[in-house]
Amino acid sequence: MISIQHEDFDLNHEYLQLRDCNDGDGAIVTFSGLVRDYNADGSVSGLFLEHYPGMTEKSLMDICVQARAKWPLGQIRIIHRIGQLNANEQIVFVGVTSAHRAAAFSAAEFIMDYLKTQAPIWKQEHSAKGPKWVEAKDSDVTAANKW
Amino acid sequence: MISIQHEDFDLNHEYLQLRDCNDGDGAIVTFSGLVRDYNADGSVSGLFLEHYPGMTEKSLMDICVQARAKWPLGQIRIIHRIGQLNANEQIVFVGVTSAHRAAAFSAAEFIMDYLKTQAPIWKQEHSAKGPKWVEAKDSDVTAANKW
Amino acid sequence: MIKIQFFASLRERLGQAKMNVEYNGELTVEALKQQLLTRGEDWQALSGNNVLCALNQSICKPDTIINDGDEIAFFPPVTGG
Amino acid sequence: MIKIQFFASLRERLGQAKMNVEYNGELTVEALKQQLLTRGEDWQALSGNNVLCALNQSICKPDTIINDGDEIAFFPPVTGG
Repeated sequence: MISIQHEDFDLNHEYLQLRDCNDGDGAIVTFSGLVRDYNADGSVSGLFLEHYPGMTEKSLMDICVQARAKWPLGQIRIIHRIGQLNANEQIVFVGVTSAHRAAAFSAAEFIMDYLKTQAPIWKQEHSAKGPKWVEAKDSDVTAANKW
Repeated sequence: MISIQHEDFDLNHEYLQLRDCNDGDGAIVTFSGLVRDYNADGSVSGLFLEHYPGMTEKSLMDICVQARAKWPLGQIRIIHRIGQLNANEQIVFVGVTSAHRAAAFSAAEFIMDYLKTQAPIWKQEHSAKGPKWVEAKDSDVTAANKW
Repeated sequence: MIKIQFFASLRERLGQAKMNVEYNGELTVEALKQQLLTRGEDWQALSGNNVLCALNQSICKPDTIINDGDEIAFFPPVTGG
Repeated sequence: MIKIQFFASLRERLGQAKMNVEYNGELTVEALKQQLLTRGEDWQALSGNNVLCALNQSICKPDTIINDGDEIAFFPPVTGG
Protein backbone atom coordinates (compact mmCIF):
# COMPACT_ATOMS: atom_id res chain seq x y z
CA MET A 1 0.00 0.00 0.00
CA ILE A 2 1.21 3.48 -0.89
CA SER A 3 0.35 6.70 0.91
CA ILE A 4 1.35 10.25 0.05
CA GLN A 5 0.26 12.36 2.97
CA HIS A 6 0.78 15.52 4.98
CA GLU A 7 0.19 13.77 8.32
CA ASP A 8 2.94 12.10 10.30
CA PHE A 9 2.95 8.31 10.41
CA ASP A 10 3.17 5.88 13.31
CA LEU A 11 5.89 3.30 12.71
CA ASN A 12 4.38 0.99 15.32
CA HIS A 13 1.00 0.98 13.59
CA GLU A 14 2.67 0.19 10.26
CA TYR A 15 4.78 -2.56 11.82
CA LEU A 16 1.78 -4.20 13.46
CA GLN A 17 -0.08 -4.11 10.12
CA LEU A 18 2.89 -5.77 8.40
CA ARG A 19 3.02 -8.41 11.14
CA ASP A 20 -0.72 -9.10 11.04
CA CYS A 21 -1.02 -9.32 7.28
CA ASN A 22 2.01 -11.46 6.71
CA ASP A 23 1.40 -15.03 5.67
CA GLY A 24 4.15 -16.70 7.59
CA ASP A 25 6.84 -14.26 6.51
CA GLY A 26 9.54 -14.35 9.15
CA ALA A 27 11.47 -11.24 8.16
CA ILE A 28 10.30 -7.62 8.43
CA VAL A 29 12.60 -4.77 7.39
CA THR A 30 11.66 -1.13 7.91
CA PHE A 31 13.37 2.03 6.75
CA SER A 32 12.53 5.45 8.20
CA GLY A 33 13.96 8.69 6.89
CA LEU A 34 14.05 11.76 9.11
CA VAL A 35 14.50 15.44 8.27
CA ARG A 36 18.16 16.11 8.86
CA ASP A 37 20.53 18.94 8.22
CA TYR A 38 21.64 18.29 4.68
CA ASN A 39 24.17 21.09 4.95
CA ALA A 40 25.60 19.49 8.08
CA ASP A 41 26.02 22.94 9.63
CA GLY A 42 22.93 23.07 11.79
CA SER A 43 21.32 25.75 9.66
CA VAL A 44 18.35 23.83 8.28
CA SER A 45 15.21 24.37 10.35
CA GLY A 46 12.84 22.44 8.14
CA LEU A 47 11.75 21.31 4.72
CA PHE A 48 8.94 21.88 2.30
CA LEU A 49 8.15 18.84 0.14
CA GLU A 50 6.37 19.29 -3.16
CA HIS A 51 5.23 16.43 -5.37
CA TYR A 52 3.41 15.65 -8.61
CA PRO A 53 0.05 14.26 -7.50
CA GLY A 54 -0.85 11.15 -9.44
CA MET A 55 2.58 10.56 -10.90
CA THR A 56 4.11 10.05 -7.45
CA GLU A 57 1.67 7.26 -6.65
CA LYS A 58 2.12 5.78 -10.14
CA SER A 59 5.92 5.77 -9.91
CA LEU A 60 5.84 4.16 -6.44
CA MET A 61 3.41 1.48 -7.66
CA ASP A 62 5.81 0.80 -10.51
CA ILE A 63 8.73 0.50 -8.07
CA CYS A 64 6.74 -2.07 -6.05
CA VAL A 65 6.03 -4.08 -9.21
CA GLN A 66 9.76 -4.06 -10.03
CA ALA A 67 10.65 -5.14 -6.49
CA ARG A 68 8.15 -8.03 -6.59
CA ALA A 69 9.64 -9.17 -9.90
CA LYS A 70 13.08 -9.38 -8.27
CA TRP A 71 12.35 -10.92 -4.87
CA PRO A 72 9.69 -13.09 -3.19
CA LEU A 73 7.94 -10.51 -1.04
CA GLY A 74 4.89 -10.47 1.21
CA GLN A 75 3.73 -6.99 2.20
CA ILE A 76 5.14 -3.71 0.91
CA ARG A 77 4.21 -0.45 2.61
CA ILE A 78 5.41 2.97 1.44
CA ILE A 79 4.54 6.29 3.06
CA HIS A 80 5.96 9.59 1.86
CA ARG A 81 5.07 12.84 3.55
CA ILE A 82 4.66 16.11 1.70
CA GLY A 83 4.25 19.73 2.75
CA GLN A 84 5.99 21.51 5.60
CA LEU A 85 8.20 19.40 7.88
CA ASN A 86 10.39 20.41 10.80
CA ALA A 87 13.85 19.11 11.69
CA ASN A 88 13.80 15.52 13.03
CA GLU A 89 10.34 14.79 11.71
CA GLN A 90 9.73 11.58 9.79
CA ILE A 91 9.67 11.99 5.99
CA VAL A 92 9.47 8.52 4.54
CA PHE A 93 8.69 4.95 5.59
CA VAL A 94 9.29 1.73 3.70
CA GLY A 95 8.32 -1.61 5.22
CA VAL A 96 8.79 -4.98 3.55
CA THR A 97 8.07 -8.54 4.67
CA SER A 98 9.47 -11.73 3.21
CA ALA A 99 10.16 -15.32 4.12
CA HIS A 100 13.82 -14.53 3.47
CA ARG A 101 15.68 -11.79 5.28
CA ALA A 102 18.02 -11.09 2.32
CA ALA A 103 14.98 -10.44 0.09
CA ALA A 104 13.42 -8.12 2.67
CA PHE A 105 16.66 -6.13 3.09
CA SER A 106 17.34 -5.91 -0.65
CA ALA A 107 13.79 -4.94 -1.56
CA ALA A 108 13.58 -2.19 1.09
CA GLU A 109 16.91 -0.72 -0.06
CA PHE A 110 15.93 -1.05 -3.74
CA ILE A 111 12.65 0.75 -3.10
CA MET A 112 14.42 3.60 -1.31
CA ASP A 113 17.10 3.90 -4.02
CA TYR A 114 14.48 4.00 -6.77
CA LEU A 115 12.15 6.28 -4.84
CA LYS A 116 15.04 8.78 -4.49
CA THR A 117 15.61 8.92 -8.25
CA GLN A 118 12.17 8.13 -9.74
CA ALA A 119 9.44 9.54 -7.54
CA PRO A 120 8.55 13.13 -8.54
CA ILE A 121 9.10 14.69 -5.13
CA TRP A 122 11.21 17.77 -4.43
CA LYS A 123 12.67 19.10 -1.20
CA GLN A 124 13.11 22.75 -0.38
CA GLU A 125 15.30 23.50 2.64
CA HIS A 126 14.40 26.30 5.00
CA SER A 127 17.13 28.13 6.88
CA ALA A 128 17.94 31.65 8.07
CA LYS A 129 19.25 32.31 4.55
CA GLY A 130 15.78 31.64 3.13
CA PRO A 131 14.33 28.73 1.16
CA LYS A 132 16.54 26.74 -1.19
CA TRP A 133 15.65 23.80 -3.45
CA VAL A 134 17.81 20.76 -2.68
CA GLU A 135 20.10 19.70 -5.53
CA ALA A 136 19.85 16.10 -6.74
CA LYS A 137 22.81 13.98 -5.64
CA ASP A 138 24.93 11.91 -8.01
CA SER A 139 25.28 9.32 -5.23
CA ASP A 140 21.55 8.65 -5.41
CA VAL A 141 21.73 7.97 -9.13
CA THR A 142 24.71 5.67 -8.53
CA ALA A 143 22.77 3.85 -5.80
CA ALA A 144 19.77 3.28 -8.08
CA ASN A 145 21.96 2.11 -10.95
CA LYS A 146 23.44 -0.72 -8.90
CA TRP A 147 20.21 -2.76 -9.03
CA MET B 1 23.12 -1.89 23.25
CA ILE B 2 22.68 -5.65 23.36
CA SER B 3 19.97 -7.57 25.22
CA ILE B 4 19.49 -11.30 25.52
CA GLN B 5 16.14 -11.78 27.16
CA HIS B 6 13.15 -14.03 27.69
CA GLU B 7 10.66 -11.14 27.49
CA ASP B 8 9.14 -9.91 24.26
CA PHE B 9 10.31 -6.56 22.94
CA ASP B 10 8.38 -3.50 21.76
CA LEU B 11 9.60 -2.37 18.36
CA ASN B 12 8.05 1.06 18.86
CA HIS B 13 9.96 1.60 22.10
CA GLU B 14 13.20 0.60 20.39
CA TYR B 15 12.50 2.82 17.40
CA LEU B 16 11.75 5.84 19.60
CA GLN B 17 15.01 5.24 21.49
CA LEU B 18 16.94 5.09 18.21
CA ARG B 19 15.25 8.32 17.06
CA ASP B 20 15.89 10.14 20.33
CA CYS B 21 19.52 9.12 20.70
CA ASN B 22 20.52 9.76 17.14
CA ASP B 23 22.76 12.74 16.51
CA GLY B 24 21.29 13.96 13.28
CA ASP B 25 21.25 10.53 11.64
CA GLY B 26 18.56 10.64 9.00
CA ALA B 27 18.28 6.91 8.30
CA ILE B 28 16.91 4.23 10.61
CA VAL B 29 16.73 0.60 9.50
CA THR B 30 15.11 -2.10 11.60
CA PHE B 31 14.97 -5.84 11.15
CA SER B 32 12.54 -8.04 13.05
CA GLY B 33 12.55 -11.81 12.88
CA LEU B 34 9.43 -13.79 13.75
CA VAL B 35 8.92 -17.45 14.64
CA ARG B 36 7.85 -19.08 11.41
CA ASP B 37 7.27 -22.57 10.19
CA TYR B 38 10.71 -23.65 9.06
CA ASN B 39 9.27 -26.86 7.68
CA ALA B 40 6.77 -24.89 5.62
CA ASP B 41 4.12 -27.50 6.36
CA GLY B 42 2.31 -25.79 9.21
CA SER B 43 3.54 -28.29 11.75
CA VAL B 44 5.75 -26.09 13.93
CA SER B 45 3.89 -24.78 16.96
CA GLY B 46 6.81 -23.04 18.62
CA LEU B 47 10.50 -22.88 19.40
CA PHE B 48 12.83 -23.28 22.32
CA LEU B 49 15.93 -21.09 22.11
CA GLU B 50 19.02 -22.04 24.07
CA HIS B 51 22.16 -19.91 24.23
CA TYR B 52 25.62 -19.76 25.80
CA PRO B 53 25.33 -17.01 28.43
CA GLY B 54 28.28 -14.66 28.28
CA MET B 55 29.55 -15.79 24.92
CA THR B 56 26.37 -14.66 23.16
CA GLU B 57 26.77 -11.12 24.45
CA LYS B 58 30.50 -11.21 23.66
CA SER B 59 29.97 -12.38 20.09
CA LEU B 60 27.28 -9.75 19.46
CA MET B 61 29.53 -7.01 20.86
CA ASP B 62 32.23 -8.21 18.50
CA ILE B 63 29.78 -8.09 15.55
CA CYS B 64 28.93 -4.47 16.46
CA VAL B 65 32.63 -3.55 16.55
CA GLN B 66 33.08 -5.11 13.10
CA ALA B 67 30.04 -3.24 11.75
CA ARG B 68 31.32 0.10 13.09
CA ALA B 69 34.68 -0.55 11.43
CA LYS B 70 32.93 -0.96 8.08
CA TRP B 71 30.32 1.81 8.10
CA PRO B 72 29.70 5.19 9.75
CA LEU B 73 26.97 4.27 12.22
CA GLY B 74 25.12 6.04 14.99
CA GLN B 75 23.13 3.72 17.25
CA ILE B 76 23.10 -0.07 17.12
CA ARG B 77 20.47 -2.01 19.05
CA ILE B 78 20.32 -5.81 19.15
CA ILE B 79 17.73 -7.86 21.03
CA HIS B 80 17.63 -11.66 20.90
CA ARG B 81 15.04 -13.60 22.79
CA ILE B 82 15.67 -16.99 24.38
CA GLY B 83 13.50 -19.66 25.98
CA GLN B 84 10.09 -20.80 24.85
CA LEU B 85 8.47 -18.92 21.94
CA ASN B 86 5.21 -19.53 20.12
CA ALA B 87 4.52 -19.26 16.39
CA ASN B 88 4.50 -15.64 15.13
CA GLU B 89 6.29 -14.28 18.19
CA GLN B 90 9.21 -11.92 17.72
CA ILE B 91 12.65 -13.57 18.08
CA VAL B 92 15.20 -10.97 17.13
CA PHE B 93 15.49 -7.22 16.59
CA VAL B 94 18.29 -5.26 14.98
CA GLY B 95 18.07 -1.47 14.69
CA VAL B 96 20.74 0.73 13.15
CA THR B 97 20.95 4.48 12.54
CA SER B 98 23.27 6.29 10.18
CA ALA B 99 23.56 9.54 8.26
CA HIS B 100 23.60 7.36 5.13
CA ARG B 101 20.82 4.96 4.25
CA ALA B 102 23.14 2.54 2.43
CA ALA B 103 25.28 2.23 5.58
CA ALA B 104 22.22 1.61 7.76
CA PHE B 105 20.88 -1.07 5.39
CA SER B 106 24.25 -2.79 4.98
CA ALA B 107 25.08 -2.76 8.67
CA ALA B 108 21.70 -4.18 9.72
CA GLU B 109 21.99 -6.99 7.17
CA PHE B 110 25.63 -7.65 8.10
CA ILE B 111 24.71 -7.89 11.78
CA MET B 112 21.90 -10.37 11.02
CA ASP B 113 24.12 -12.47 8.74
CA TYR B 114 26.89 -12.63 11.34
CA LEU B 115 24.51 -13.17 14.21
CA LYS B 116 23.09 -16.20 12.37
CA THR B 117 26.52 -17.84 12.03
CA GLN B 118 28.49 -16.49 15.03
CA ALA B 119 26.19 -16.05 18.00
CA PRO B 120 25.96 -19.24 20.12
CA ILE B 121 22.19 -19.61 20.00
CA TRP B 122 20.33 -22.77 19.05
CA LYS B 123 16.71 -23.32 18.00
CA GLN B 124 14.66 -26.38 18.82
CA GLU B 125 11.41 -26.72 16.92
CA HIS B 126 8.33 -28.07 18.63
CA SER B 127 5.72 -29.94 16.62
CA ALA B 128 3.34 -32.85 17.02
CA LYS B 129 6.31 -35.11 16.17
CA GLY B 130 8.16 -33.85 19.23
CA PRO B 131 11.11 -31.51 19.70
CA LYS B 132 13.80 -31.31 17.02
CA TRP B 133 16.98 -29.24 16.94
CA VAL B 134 17.12 -27.04 13.84
CA GLU B 135 19.97 -27.84 11.44
CA ALA B 136 22.34 -25.03 10.48
CA LYS B 137 21.77 -23.79 6.92
CA ASP B 138 24.52 -23.51 4.32
CA SER B 139 22.75 -20.41 2.96
CA ASP B 140 23.45 -18.62 6.25
CA VAL B 141 27.16 -19.39 6.00
CA THR B 142 27.12 -18.16 2.39
CA ALA B 143 25.33 -14.96 3.47
CA ALA B 144 27.91 -14.24 6.16
CA ASN B 145 30.82 -14.96 3.82
CA LYS B 146 29.71 -12.28 1.38
CA TRP B 147 30.80 -9.44 3.69
CA MET C 1 -5.86 20.71 -25.85
CA ILE C 2 -2.93 19.53 -23.79
CA LYS C 3 -2.20 20.25 -20.14
CA ILE C 4 1.34 21.30 -19.20
CA GLN C 5 2.56 21.31 -15.59
CA PHE C 6 5.71 22.63 -13.92
CA PHE C 7 7.10 21.67 -10.54
CA ALA C 8 9.46 22.86 -7.82
CA SER C 9 12.20 25.31 -8.86
CA LEU C 10 10.91 25.27 -12.45
CA ARG C 11 7.41 26.20 -11.30
CA GLU C 12 8.86 29.09 -9.29
CA ARG C 13 11.06 30.38 -12.10
CA LEU C 14 8.19 30.24 -14.58
CA GLY C 15 5.78 31.77 -12.10
CA GLN C 16 3.08 29.23 -12.94
CA ALA C 17 2.19 25.65 -12.04
CA LYS C 18 0.11 24.68 -15.05
CA MET C 19 -1.23 25.87 -18.38
CA ASN C 20 -3.55 24.51 -21.04
CA VAL C 21 -2.48 24.78 -24.66
CA GLU C 22 -4.61 24.26 -27.78
CA TYR C 23 -3.17 21.32 -29.68
CA ASN C 24 -3.90 19.52 -32.89
CA GLY C 25 -0.45 18.70 -34.21
CA GLU C 26 2.02 15.90 -33.88
CA LEU C 27 4.75 17.52 -31.84
CA THR C 28 7.45 15.68 -29.95
CA VAL C 29 8.07 16.67 -26.35
CA GLU C 30 11.33 18.32 -27.48
CA ALA C 31 9.51 20.37 -30.13
CA LEU C 32 6.96 21.50 -27.55
CA LYS C 33 9.80 22.60 -25.31
CA GLN C 34 11.37 24.57 -28.18
CA GLN C 35 8.02 26.32 -28.75
CA LEU C 36 7.81 27.23 -25.08
CA LEU C 37 11.37 28.61 -25.15
CA THR C 38 10.25 31.20 -27.73
CA ARG C 39 7.78 32.67 -25.22
CA GLY C 40 10.38 34.86 -23.54
CA GLU C 41 13.32 35.09 -21.20
CA ASP C 42 11.69 33.42 -18.17
CA TRP C 43 11.10 30.35 -20.27
CA GLN C 44 14.84 29.74 -20.70
CA ALA C 45 14.50 27.92 -17.34
CA LEU C 46 13.23 25.00 -19.46
CA SER C 47 16.44 24.81 -21.48
CA GLY C 48 18.65 23.27 -18.80
CA ASN C 49 19.78 19.81 -19.85
CA ASN C 50 18.77 18.39 -16.48
CA VAL C 51 15.10 19.32 -17.00
CA LEU C 52 13.02 16.12 -16.99
CA CYS C 53 9.78 15.57 -18.83
CA ALA C 54 6.85 13.27 -18.10
CA LEU C 55 4.07 12.37 -20.50
CA ASN C 56 0.88 11.21 -18.84
CA GLN C 57 2.72 10.79 -15.55
CA SER C 58 5.58 8.64 -16.86
CA ILE C 59 9.10 9.94 -17.53
CA CYS C 60 9.51 10.22 -21.31
CA LYS C 61 12.22 10.79 -23.90
CA PRO C 62 12.56 14.02 -25.98
CA ASP C 63 11.36 12.28 -29.15
CA THR C 64 8.08 11.06 -27.61
CA ILE C 65 5.05 12.19 -29.67
CA ILE C 66 2.35 14.17 -27.85
CA ASN C 67 -1.30 13.38 -28.55
CA ASP C 68 -4.28 15.65 -27.98
CA GLY C 69 -5.50 15.36 -24.39
CA ASP C 70 -2.10 14.39 -23.04
CA GLU C 71 -0.68 15.69 -19.77
CA ILE C 72 2.91 16.90 -20.02
CA ALA C 73 5.08 17.91 -17.08
CA PHE C 74 8.51 19.52 -16.87
CA PHE C 75 10.52 19.39 -13.65
CA PRO C 76 14.02 19.37 -12.18
CA PRO C 77 15.74 16.17 -10.97
CA VAL C 78 13.80 14.68 -8.06
CA THR C 79 15.03 14.94 -4.46
CA GLY C 80 12.50 13.06 -2.34
CA GLY C 81 13.07 10.29 0.16
CA MET D 1 40.76 -27.12 37.01
CA ILE D 2 39.00 -26.35 33.76
CA LYS D 3 35.28 -25.95 33.14
CA ILE D 4 33.74 -27.73 30.16
CA GLN D 5 30.27 -26.87 28.85
CA PHE D 6 28.01 -28.51 26.29
CA PHE D 7 25.05 -26.94 24.50
CA ALA D 8 21.90 -27.81 22.57
CA SER D 9 21.81 -31.25 20.90
CA LEU D 10 25.30 -32.04 22.25
CA ARG D 11 24.19 -31.28 25.80
CA GLU D 12 21.21 -33.58 25.36
CA ARG D 13 23.21 -36.44 23.86
CA LEU D 14 25.85 -36.23 26.61
CA GLY D 15 23.19 -35.88 29.29
CA GLN D 16 25.05 -33.04 30.96
CA ALA D 17 25.50 -29.30 30.54
CA LYS D 18 28.81 -28.82 32.30
CA MET D 19 31.64 -30.56 34.10
CA ASN D 20 34.77 -29.52 35.92
CA VAL D 21 37.98 -31.41 35.17
CA GLU D 22 41.25 -31.35 37.11
CA TYR D 23 43.89 -29.92 34.85
CA ASN D 24 47.61 -29.27 35.05
CA GLY D 25 48.81 -30.16 31.58
CA GLU D 26 49.28 -28.40 28.29
CA LEU D 27 46.58 -30.02 26.20
CA THR D 28 45.23 -28.65 22.96
CA VAL D 29 41.49 -28.44 22.56
CA GLU D 30 41.70 -31.38 20.13
CA ALA D 31 43.63 -33.46 22.65
CA LEU D 32 41.03 -32.70 25.32
CA LYS D 33 38.32 -33.84 22.93
CA GLN D 34 40.21 -37.10 22.27
CA GLN D 35 40.44 -37.72 26.05
CA LEU D 36 36.69 -37.14 26.39
CA LEU D 37 35.99 -39.58 23.53
CA THR D 38 37.62 -42.38 25.59
CA ARG D 39 34.97 -41.94 28.29
CA GLY D 40 32.45 -44.15 26.51
CA GLU D 41 29.94 -44.52 23.75
CA ASP D 42 27.80 -41.45 24.57
CA TRP D 43 30.85 -39.29 24.16
CA GLN D 44 31.16 -40.15 20.46
CA ALA D 45 28.67 -37.30 20.03
CA LEU D 46 31.74 -35.06 20.29
CA SER D 47 33.44 -36.66 17.31
CA GLY D 48 31.28 -35.11 14.59
CA ASN D 49 33.35 -32.83 12.38
CA ASN D 50 30.78 -30.06 12.70
CA VAL D 51 31.24 -29.82 16.48
CA LEU D 52 32.51 -26.34 17.33
CA CYS D 53 34.69 -25.41 20.27
CA ALA D 54 35.03 -22.15 22.17
CA LEU D 55 37.82 -21.27 24.58
CA ASN D 56 36.92 -18.58 27.10
CA GLN D 57 33.84 -17.69 25.06
CA SER D 58 35.56 -17.24 21.71
CA ILE D 59 35.47 -19.79 18.88
CA CYS D 60 38.87 -21.52 18.77
CA LYS D 61 40.85 -23.84 16.54
CA PRO D 62 41.65 -27.49 17.43
CA ASP D 63 45.32 -26.69 18.09
CA THR D 64 44.57 -23.99 20.68
CA ILE D 65 46.37 -24.68 24.00
CA ILE D 66 44.20 -24.87 27.13
CA ASN D 67 45.44 -23.20 30.30
CA ASP D 68 44.37 -23.99 33.85
CA GLY D 69 41.22 -22.07 34.75
CA ASP D 70 40.01 -21.87 31.15
CA GLU D 71 36.38 -22.33 30.13
CA ILE D 72 35.91 -24.68 27.19
CA ALA D 73 32.63 -25.26 25.38
CA PHE D 74 31.59 -27.75 22.71
CA PHE D 75 28.48 -27.18 20.63
CA PRO D 76 26.79 -27.82 17.27
CA PRO D 77 26.61 -25.18 14.52
CA VAL D 78 24.56 -22.20 15.71
CA THR D 79 20.98 -21.60 14.51
CA GLY D 80 19.86 -18.35 16.14
CA GLY D 81 18.37 -15.25 14.54
